[in-house]
Order: sequence, then C-alpha cells, then structure tokens
Amino acid sequence: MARKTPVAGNHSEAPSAAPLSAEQVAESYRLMLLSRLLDERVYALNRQGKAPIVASAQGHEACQIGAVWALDKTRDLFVIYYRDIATCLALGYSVSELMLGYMARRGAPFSGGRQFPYGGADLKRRVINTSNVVASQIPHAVGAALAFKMRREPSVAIVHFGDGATSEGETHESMNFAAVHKLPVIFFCENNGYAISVPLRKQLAMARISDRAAAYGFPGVTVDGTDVAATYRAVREAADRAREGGGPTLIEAVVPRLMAHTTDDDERRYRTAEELEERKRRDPLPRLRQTLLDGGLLTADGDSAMRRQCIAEIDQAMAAAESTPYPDESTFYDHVYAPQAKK
Amino acid sequence: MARKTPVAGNHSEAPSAAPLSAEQVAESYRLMLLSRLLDERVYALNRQGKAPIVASAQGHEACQIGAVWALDKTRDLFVIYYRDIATCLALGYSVSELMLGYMARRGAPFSGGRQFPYGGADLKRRVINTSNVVASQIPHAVGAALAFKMRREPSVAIVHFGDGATSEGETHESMNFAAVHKLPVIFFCENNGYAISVPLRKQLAMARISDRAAAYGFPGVTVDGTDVAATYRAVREAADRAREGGGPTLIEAVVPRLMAHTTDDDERRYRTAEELEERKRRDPLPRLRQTLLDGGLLTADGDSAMRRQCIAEIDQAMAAAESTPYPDESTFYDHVYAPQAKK
Amino acid sequence: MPVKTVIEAVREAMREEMRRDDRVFLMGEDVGQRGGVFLASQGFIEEFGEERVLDTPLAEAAIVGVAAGAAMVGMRPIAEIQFTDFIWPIVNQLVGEVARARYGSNGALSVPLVVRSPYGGGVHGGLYHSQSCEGFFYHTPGLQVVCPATPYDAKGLLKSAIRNDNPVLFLEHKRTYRHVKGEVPDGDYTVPIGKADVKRAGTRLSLFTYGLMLHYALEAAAEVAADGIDTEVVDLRTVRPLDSETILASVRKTSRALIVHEDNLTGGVGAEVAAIISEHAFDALDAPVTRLCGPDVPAMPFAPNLEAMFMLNKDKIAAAIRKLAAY
Amino acid sequence: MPVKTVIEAVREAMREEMRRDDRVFLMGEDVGQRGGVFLASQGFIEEFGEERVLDTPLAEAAIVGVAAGAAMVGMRPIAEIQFTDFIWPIVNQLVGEVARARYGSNGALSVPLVVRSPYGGGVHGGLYHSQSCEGFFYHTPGLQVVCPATPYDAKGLLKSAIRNDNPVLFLEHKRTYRHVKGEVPDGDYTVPIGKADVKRAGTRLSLFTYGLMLHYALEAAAEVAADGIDTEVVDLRTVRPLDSETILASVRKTSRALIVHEDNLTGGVGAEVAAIISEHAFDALDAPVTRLCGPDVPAMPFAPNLEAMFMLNKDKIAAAIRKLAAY
Ligand SMILES: Cc1ncc(C[n+]2csc(CCOP(=O)(O)OP(=O)(O)O)c2C)c(N)n1
Ligand SMILES: Cc1ncc(C[n+]2csc(CCOP(=O)(O)OP(=O)(O)O)c2C)c(N)n1
Ligand SMILES: [Mg+2]
Ligand SMILES: [Mg+2]
Repeated sequence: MARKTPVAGNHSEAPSAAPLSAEQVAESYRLMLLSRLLDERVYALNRQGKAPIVASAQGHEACQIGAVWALDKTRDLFVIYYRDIATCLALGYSVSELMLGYMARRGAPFSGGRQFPYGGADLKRRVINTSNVVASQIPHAVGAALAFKMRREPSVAIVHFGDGATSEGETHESMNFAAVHKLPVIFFCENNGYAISVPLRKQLAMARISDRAAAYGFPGVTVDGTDVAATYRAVREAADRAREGGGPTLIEAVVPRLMAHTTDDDERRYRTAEELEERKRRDPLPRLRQTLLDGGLLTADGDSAMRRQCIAEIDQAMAAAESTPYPDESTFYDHVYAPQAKK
Repeated sequence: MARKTPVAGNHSEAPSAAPLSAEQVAESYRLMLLSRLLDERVYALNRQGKAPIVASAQGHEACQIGAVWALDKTRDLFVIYYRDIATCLALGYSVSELMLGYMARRGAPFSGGRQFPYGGADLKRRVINTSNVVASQIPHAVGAALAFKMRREPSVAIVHFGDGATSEGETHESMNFAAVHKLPVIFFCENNGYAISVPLRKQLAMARISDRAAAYGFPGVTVDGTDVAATYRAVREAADRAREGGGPTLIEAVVPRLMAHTTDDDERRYRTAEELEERKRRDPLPRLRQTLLDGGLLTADGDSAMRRQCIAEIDQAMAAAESTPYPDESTFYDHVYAPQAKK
Repeated sequence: MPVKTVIEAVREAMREEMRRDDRVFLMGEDVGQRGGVFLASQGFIEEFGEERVLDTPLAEAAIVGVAAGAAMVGMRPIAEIQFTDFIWPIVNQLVGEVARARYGSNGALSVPLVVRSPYGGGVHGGLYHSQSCEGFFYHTPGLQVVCPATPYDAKGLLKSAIRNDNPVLFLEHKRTYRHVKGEVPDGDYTVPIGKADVKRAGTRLSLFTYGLMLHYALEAAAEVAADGIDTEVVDLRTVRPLDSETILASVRKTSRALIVHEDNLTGGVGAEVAAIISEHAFDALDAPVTRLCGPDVPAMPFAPNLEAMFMLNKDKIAAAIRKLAAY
Repeated sequence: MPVKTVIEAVREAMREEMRRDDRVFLMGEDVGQRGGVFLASQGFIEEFGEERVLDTPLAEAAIVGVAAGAAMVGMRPIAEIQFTDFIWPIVNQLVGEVARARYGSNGALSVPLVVRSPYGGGVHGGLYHSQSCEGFFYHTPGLQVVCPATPYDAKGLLKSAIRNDNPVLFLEHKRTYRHVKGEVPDGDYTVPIGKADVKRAGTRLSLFTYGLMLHYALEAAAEVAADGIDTEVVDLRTVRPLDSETILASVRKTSRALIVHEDNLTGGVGAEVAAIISEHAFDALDAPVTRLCGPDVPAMPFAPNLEAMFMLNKDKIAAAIRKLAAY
C-alpha cells in the first residue's frame, strides 16, 4: 500500500476533479526542485564514476508531478519508465531510496541493485517497470487494466513512455487491445521531441502524437507538460472517464529535454547550439517559481531555505548510499524461478 | 517480366487515369468468373482429399481485379496474401499454374510445392508473399518501396492483407516507417469483417479501417470492394500519388467473405444462419453480370459459353496437375543457403 | 479409467482449473466463439462467459504482453498462440520481459502465465503450420518449457503449469491432438514439471525424446525388442528445466544414449542432452552419444513426399537404435 | 600494419563496402546524425547522405522487416539493432521470415541482409544492456551467425557478411569495441564465414570459444602454459554454421575439450559443440567434454559485484583448464 506522505491526497475521498489547492501547488514546486537537484547531483556522481548511468528528468518534472496528483496511490497502478524520477518522488519515494538505485546498492527500490535505477517493480507501492526496453511496459499496463476490469476494481493503470516509444508495434497492439476492451488505462506520453538523437519528424509524419488516438477510437489530448495544473487536469479527466467504464485516453505531455538523452550521450552531435539555448526558455522550474512568487505562495528566502533543505537531504542520501553495501552475493541465484519449481 | 496476356494493359503508355474500358470491364467479369469456378473446384478437391488446404477468395474477387488494373505489371511490385486468387489470375497466372500450387506439385508457382498455395515468391513476375504469417509481408512491401525510392525507379509496391492484419504491431511499424519516408507503397486492406471467427468489433473499436491512416499522416480511403471500377479508381489515384513522391495510401476495400475462413474452418460456430444468407446479397459476381447484361456487353448465351470455357480450362488444369509429379526429392536440401556459403 | 485424446485432456485441464480458480482465464485468437481452431476451448465461452474467454485482436505480442500484465497483478492467464509458427512476435515479451521479471525485480514480481501453443508437423501444414519452437525457447532461464506426449501427462502437466507461479510455455504437438489416446482420470491430479518419465524400461540403450516422437520411439523399441535390443525410452516431458538426474541415471544403466526429436538438429534440445551426458556420464559411456533429429532445413515442406523426408518415423528410429546398439 | 580497435574495424568495413557497392546502405536507430550510439557509423551521413544512412523510427521489427524487403528487390542493407537486448522484436522477421525466405520460395528469393548488433556484458550494463543472443539464433537453419573477437576478423568477416547472399546476424561484443586492439590492413580483404581459427596451437587440450572470451581464454592459456599445460585455443568466429571439421580435428589431436562462452550455459552454442564432439570424436576423448559458461540466471545484474559473478575471466578459465588437464 502507498505510504502516507504529504503528497498522497486520497482521491477516493475527494472524487470531484477540484483544481489543485495552493498547498498542492507549493508542494509541486518542492518536488520539482528536489527532483532537479537530485538529477544534477547524480549527473555529477556519474562524472565521478559513482553512478554508471543516469537518465535525466530535467524538463519533464511538471508533467510527472501533475499526473501523480491526478491519481490514487492506494489503488491505481503506475507503470513508469526510466525517466520518471519526479514521478517517483511524487509517489513518495525518498531521495535516500532513489540514491541506492543509482549506486546499485543493497535494498535499492524496484530491483535491489540488479537493474538500472527505476527498473524492476515495487508492487506494494503499485509501481511496475519490468525493464528499460522501450514500449515493452505498455502491454503490462493494459493487462493490469484488464485485471481491474475483470475484478470490478475501481483502479486505473497509467503507463508512461516517450515519443519514440509510439513507433513500436507493441504500443499499437496494446492501444488497440485497450480500445476494443474499453480498459481503464491512461497512455501517458512524455513527448520531449527526441528519441536519443532522432527528432520527432523522423519518428512520425504528423505533428501531434495525440492524433494517434483517433486510430483506436478513444480520446487523445495534448497538454503543455511544463504546466503541473494542466497535466493534472488532463490526467484527472482521463482517470475519471476510465473509472466510469469510458475506456482509455492517450495524453501527450509536451516537454523539453533539458539534458542529453543519458550520461552516455553527447547531444552536440545532433542538436544545434541555438536549440540547446532555446530549450531553456521552456524550463518548467523557473516558471513555477515565478508563479509562486507572484502569487505570494513563496518568498525568495523561503525558496533558498527549501533549496538548502533539498541539498541537505541529497547530501545525507548520498552518504548513506555510499556506506550501504552492494547486494549480498549469496542472493545471486535467487528469484530465477518461483519457489515451487525446480531450478 | 510480366507475361503478355489480354489483361496486361501497359499503364506506362497510358499514364492518365482513364476509366476502365468496356473491354476491361468485360475481361474483369471473365476473370471473376474464372476465379469463382476455380475456387469452387478446389474446395471440392479438398473434400476429396486432393488439396490439403484452400483459402477462398469468394467475395473478394472484384477488388482484387480492380487493384491489378490500376497498376503496372512490368514495374510495380505485388506483395500478396493467401486470399489473392483473383489477383493472381489478373496478373496473368494460368489456372494450370495455380492448380499445381493447390496440389503441391513440381513447378508450382511461388514455392515449387514447398508452401501452401500462394506462399513464396516469383520475382520475375514481381510477386512476393514470403509466408502466410499474417502481416509479416507488410514491411517487405515498405522495404521494396524504399529501394524504389533510393534507386529513383518509378515503381510502386502494393501490399494486400486482411482486416485482422491491421492489429499486428508490424503493420503499425511499417505504415509509420512508410509515412516518415514518404514511400511509394499502397496498403490494400481486403476487409471482409472477420479474422477467422473474430468479427471486426472485437478487432478494433472503430468502424473504418481507413481511419487508421490519420494516425500516420497519409490518406486513407474506403471503397466498395465489390465494385471493380471503384477499386480501380482508388488504387489508381494512390499509385499516381505514390509515383509522384506523394507517399503511401491506405485503401480499405470492404468485401463479404462468402465462404468459411478456409476449408479447415466451420463458420457455423460463429455466424448466424441469417448472416450466412444475407452476405450473398453482396456477392460481386451476379452484380457485375447484371451490369454487363444491362449494358449489352454480355448475353446470356455468351455467359454460358464463357462459363463452359472456364470449366474446360479448370478440368484441363486439374488433369495436368494430377499427372504432374511431386517435387523431386533430391531438391529437399536445396536453397537452405545461397551457393557461396557453406551449409 | 476413461480413454481420452490429447485435445480432450487439454480441454479438461483448462476447464477444471477455470472452475477451481476464478483468477484463471483464457485469451487468444478464436478461443471464444469458435472454441479455438482445434476446439481446445469448445464450450468455454458458454460456461465462463466472454470476460474469461477472450477473443483477442490478431496481435500475438499483445496477447502475451497483456496476459503478462494481468498476471503481474494477480491473475493466472492462459494465453493461446494459435500455431507455434506465429509465436515469434511474442519473443520480446516472453524471453525479454516475462522470463526476466522475477529476477529483474529481485523477487517482487511473479508472472504466473501459461502460453499454450500447438506445434509440430506431419499434418500437411507446410512451412508455416508445422514448426517446432522448443529449440529456441529452452535456452531461456526463468522460463519453463513443457512438451507433453500423452493425454495423461498433458492434463496433469497443464494443471501444474496453471498452478505454478512461473511462466510456462506449454507446447502441444498437433499430431497428437486426435491421434493419441490414453487413459485419463476424470478428476484432479497433477504431473510435476521438471520430471522426466521412463515410459519403457530397458537395458541395452537409452532413448531420450518427447512429444509426438515418443510414440514413434515406443513403436521402434517394440520392433527392435524382437531382435533382442532392449531399449529404455525416456520421455523428457519438460525440456526446461531438463531432468538431468533421470537422464544420467538411465545412461549410467545402459551406457548408450540416443536422442530423438523432430525439431532441427543443430542447437535443439538434443544438443543439451548430449552435452549433459558427455560431461556428467562420460565414464559410463560405451558408444558415442547419438542424435536423430529433424534435418537442418528451415521448415517442413508442404508436398507430402518432402514432408515425409523431414519427419522421423518408426523405421528411421529403429534403424538408429540398431546402429547404436551395434556400435 | 596499422593497429585498430574493433569499432574502428567495423566502421572501416562498412565504409569500404558502401564506397564499393552503392546497393549497400545502413539503417537503424541513431545511426545517422549521431553516428550510432557506439559511433560505428561516425561520419557516414556526411559522406553518404541521409538516403544511405537512415535514422529509423524506434521500431526494431520494421528495421529488419523493411531492410529485408529492400534486400529482396536487390539492395544490400545493413540493419543495426542498437543493443542485443532489444533484438527480440525482430525474431518474427529474422527467424520466421528472412531465414526461411530462400527455402520457402524454392530459391526465388535472396535476402542479402546483415543485422549488426552490439552484445555482451562486463560493461555495467545491467539486465538490459548486457545480454547475449547467439544461443537463440544459432538454432536457425538459413541464418548465419557471426561473432568476431579481433579487429582483423571483425573487418574481414563483416565484409564477407555484406557481400554474402545469405542473411547474416553479426554480433559485436561491446567490451571488445574499444578494449581490443590489433593489426588491421587498410585495404580490402575478407575472412570467410563458417571457418573457425586456431588462435593458439596446443597439444594438451582444446579450448573452444568466441567473442570477448577468446581474449580471456588466451590470457588463461598463457598462464597455465607456465605449468606446462599446452592449450589449443580455437576461435569459432562463426557460430552458425559451426566449423565441425576444425573442431573435430583439434579434439582428435588433444583428446580433451573445454568450451567457454559468456552466454547462458543451457542450450548455448557450447551444447552443440559438445554434442558434435561427443558424437563424432568419441573414440578420441580422454576426458568429459566440459563447459564453462555464463550461469543460468536471466541476465547480468547491474551491481558490480553481481556482474563479476556472472562474467567469466582469466582466473575462472585457467581453473577450468587445470581441472580438465588433470582429469
Ligand atoms: C526496444 C528498444 N530499442 C532501443 C532502445 C535504446 N533506447 C533507449 S532510450 C531510446 C530512446 C527513447 O526515446 P523516447 O521513447 O522518446 O523516450 P525519451 O528517452 O526521449 O524519454 C532508445 C532508442 C531501447 N531501450 N529499447
Ligand atoms: C501472425 C499470425 N497469427 C495467426 C495466424 C492464423 N491466422 C491465419 S489467417 C487468420 C485471420 C486473418 O484475418 P484477416 O487478416 O482479416 O484476413 P482474412 O483471412 O479474413 O482475409 C489467422 C488468425 C497467422 N497466419 N499469422
Ligand atoms: Mg523522447
Ligand atoms: Mg478478414
């Protein structure tokens, strides 16, 4: 079951799609800032040789946080992908837990250090991300939604993926299946305009990914993924419809990719200097900060304090992770098969 | 190179999309009748244990013939599927050749008796159908179109498939690829409303398969697949566009399936008696006969004579096939690898 | 005991399990209204309803991927792939995802999924309705691959597969469906996955096989027995995990091993059986470990004479037994 | 002769072949503007243009299926699958269609397609950037599967693959890309597919391997030589078709066989090598045919200590050599 955190918001008790409260907006900012600072830190760790691979969420944070607000952590299912750092923070994972993942330490969430960070599963907290094979998680979300429907559970499955993932055959098969069976699933595309180096125009011949929904007969919407509230509203509407038996929705959250694909990537090979400069204007973090400052929900001092607090949290998580051992070697052969079967 | 037959019509000499001539319409009727009678005969052969498997084209003939009229057998590529009997007759295959395929005899077209009828390839006559794995031929047509584009050849690839095939991931990946690269390919869906027993409403959640094209950004059209001329026009328009660099088109030809899926199928398990009765009203053959009779292009006597001629052709083909041996057993190990490579 | 065919045994196992546990459901192409192209689920949609007997769209990767997702959240799906020739689109889900999900989540995920698929030749199926696939899949850690030969084993093994928390690829030889009959209890019983079964005890040599070939091997063993060659016939039943204990015990007794399967020779299950024997029973061997398998051509041709060249039969097996016994 | 890395050798082979034959072109994810994630095609889009260096949509089945279609009408595509971990979606096209196309069309179709894919572990790639796949694909008649270990072989074999009328799966071990250097002529030469290569002659035992493990095996052989164990190291290079002549000749000379590969033990290439030896060199054997392979767990874990448990190395191989020599 999902842990109680300030972010939780038990939506089953508040079924009407109320707009985000001022507290929720402020908390969104804190999560976004924490995600950003964590992201920057693990990038630095990578350069020091302490985190072999890091995929950044910079630019994606607002849509990830908005989507979590719209769902119910106690009963919905979150089928995430490797870029969902802010999603995990919003779901209540602590920085300390996530840091274990980056450094492949014992007790790391999802895989105990067997997979890249964010790969694996944590069923107790309703998170699944079997692998980092693009699009392969999409049918799993549809299957979970099928189970919810068969069991008459009021749960919704959301599945996150990138723009590139929409080209895969399994994406198509899954969306079509969900459409035919009117399943409670939300296809959540974090469109950052690139699949590693491949720009959208080489990925598909249309401007909008949400137009694909018309090919399946369910609604498709495009939202500004740098806007927490807009994303929240779109996902909330889709979730309400799904819970009422209205079937799937495809949501395209348009975001900038503020960093290279991963720490392994050198994006100067395929993005111009102007483009690298231009994208900064679409950064959701300063935008939300300004909104809060303008609305009197944040002061410059409060911001600095919050930043210091986040950094302290990250420092502590790092120290804790570094003193945590790698997985126990005696577990190497565990979990190849479930117990009742012979190896 | 395509053989010269009355059906050929060298479209490269007649590039304007003229309507079908009276002779072409009359020839369409002959082909349709021949296809129907051949189909009925091999069904009977199957019941006698002489043809292990038969997939019928009954109901699909008009759209298959119309599509061939619209293309150029000397330079276009025909990527067919197992139900394309009338397509093959229109392409100039003789009944004798096709009969060898049903009976798996030496010299059978496409596979020399190694595959089910219509599986394999005949590059000289520009026909490919590697297998009867649904949708697996679709990327091949796209790849051929890519080659045509790279080599600046004015050729078009058409690929035939059924309504069920549209659910496969490879169909999606192929259509998307063709869209991005604006390839000269025509996706020709013979929609008979069923994939074996699975009706369209369990296959996709929309009414029209042609609507899928919107998800790729190229045109999609639905035509009455029982109308030779309508199908001809739609394919001709798509071919002209493709040749001019306008990219792919999805054409949905709506047809009735007048027989069970194959000789192995018992359709009474899933179709009502009324439905089985109703579909006969959509049979393209009596419809075209009536048009010809009404237009004075055919007389009742002429029709009977034509029918007798077709039957004679089929009788002769059957006798010839029965006296043709099975493939030479010494060829069993041939063509596993191309010559230069060690086995 | 009542006598049933393999297809009846499969149907009975599924029906009993669906009655016993409402988490069990069936999905695949044509499994509903039509009852499956081989009628494995005949009458199911009437008994269990459309929700538990799903006619899916024509999309194999989704059939397995969606079933897997349902299994991850507690269901126990049976996914039918209509013919093994069409199983290749599921490899990413079955091999890439499902078989690794438990290991990759450090034990958090279970994927109690059964993928059933009719396979094999000798049915005039040609290149694309005759294939075997076990030689491809048995290499996958995390997966169990089961190939029953008799109605009794089919029912008991399928029940074990359904109740099992591991993903299972359950391969049913098409030619056994209606041609192989045997005694099958009406009630509940299971046959353990991972256990081979000595179907005929013998002393002169050990013949290892599974699926349809078991029956031809038993015929061949009966024939050569007339010449005093006493063949032990071991039905592997599960090809992953292989039951090396039973395999090695048999070879230690007979000192000679012949492996027979319909699937292509190179890299097939027989390669691993031979490797296990030659590594772990080396001292016991009196003769080369020998394989008699499908030839290394891409698939079974449609023409009956070429199909016969591909298929093994009693005579080919008897000849191989005689040759090995005479070594 | 100039010294180059494996990735340089691969790049050079492709570049020379693309200059030599304009039917040759490259397609895959990120192969264009970025020059590939490993920079195998660095500078290609500048030299050959967007039409011959295609950045494809993220869809592996289409990459191979579309390339196959182009090959059927006379092109000679090289399709890159970015990591072998993502190769599973192509199985329907490569195993189901391409490998059978020539046989299934009675020789009418050629599919001169090369699928290149970086594979293997020891690179902190975790479960989904460390996989091997040759244990699956080498079972497929109609396909050639090549696993070069040295820069020289990589260049010469890739040229053979590109010029070859058969479909070839060309597997490049990621860890060799920049770590393995060797002499490579600047000009044109080929290395034949289907021929193993004795990389170290020896008399006491035969060690069969390929890919990265060749280098660890050579180190181990050098180490045990100090104790008087003279190991013959045979680089298989092509795992389908296997060069049984060279394999058997070596075993007939040394009487002992050790097979080493990184891919999972069960059903891997080593199974077939062991089966070939135990069937055809039985009389020559003085000891059990032994395998030292990747453990039967679903893939290489990310944590460095667990990764090290999965990977073989010089010490593990030397220990296995000593044990077999002492049998
Ligand atoms: C099936 C598969 N193919 C290729 C890769 C290698 N790869 C990893 S991420 C990626 C790009 C994904 O792009 P997108 O879906 O847009 O997500 P983003 O990373 O941009 O958020 C690729 C090609 C993979 N992981 N899985
Ligand atoms: C990949 C694959 N899955 C399943 C099958 C078995 N099968 C053969 S035809 C068919 C139905 C095809 O329906 P559709 O595409 O509508 O074509 P139709 O036969 O109706 O013309 C099925 C499921 C197959 N041949 N290939
Ligand atoms: Mg992206
Ligand atoms: Mg149909």
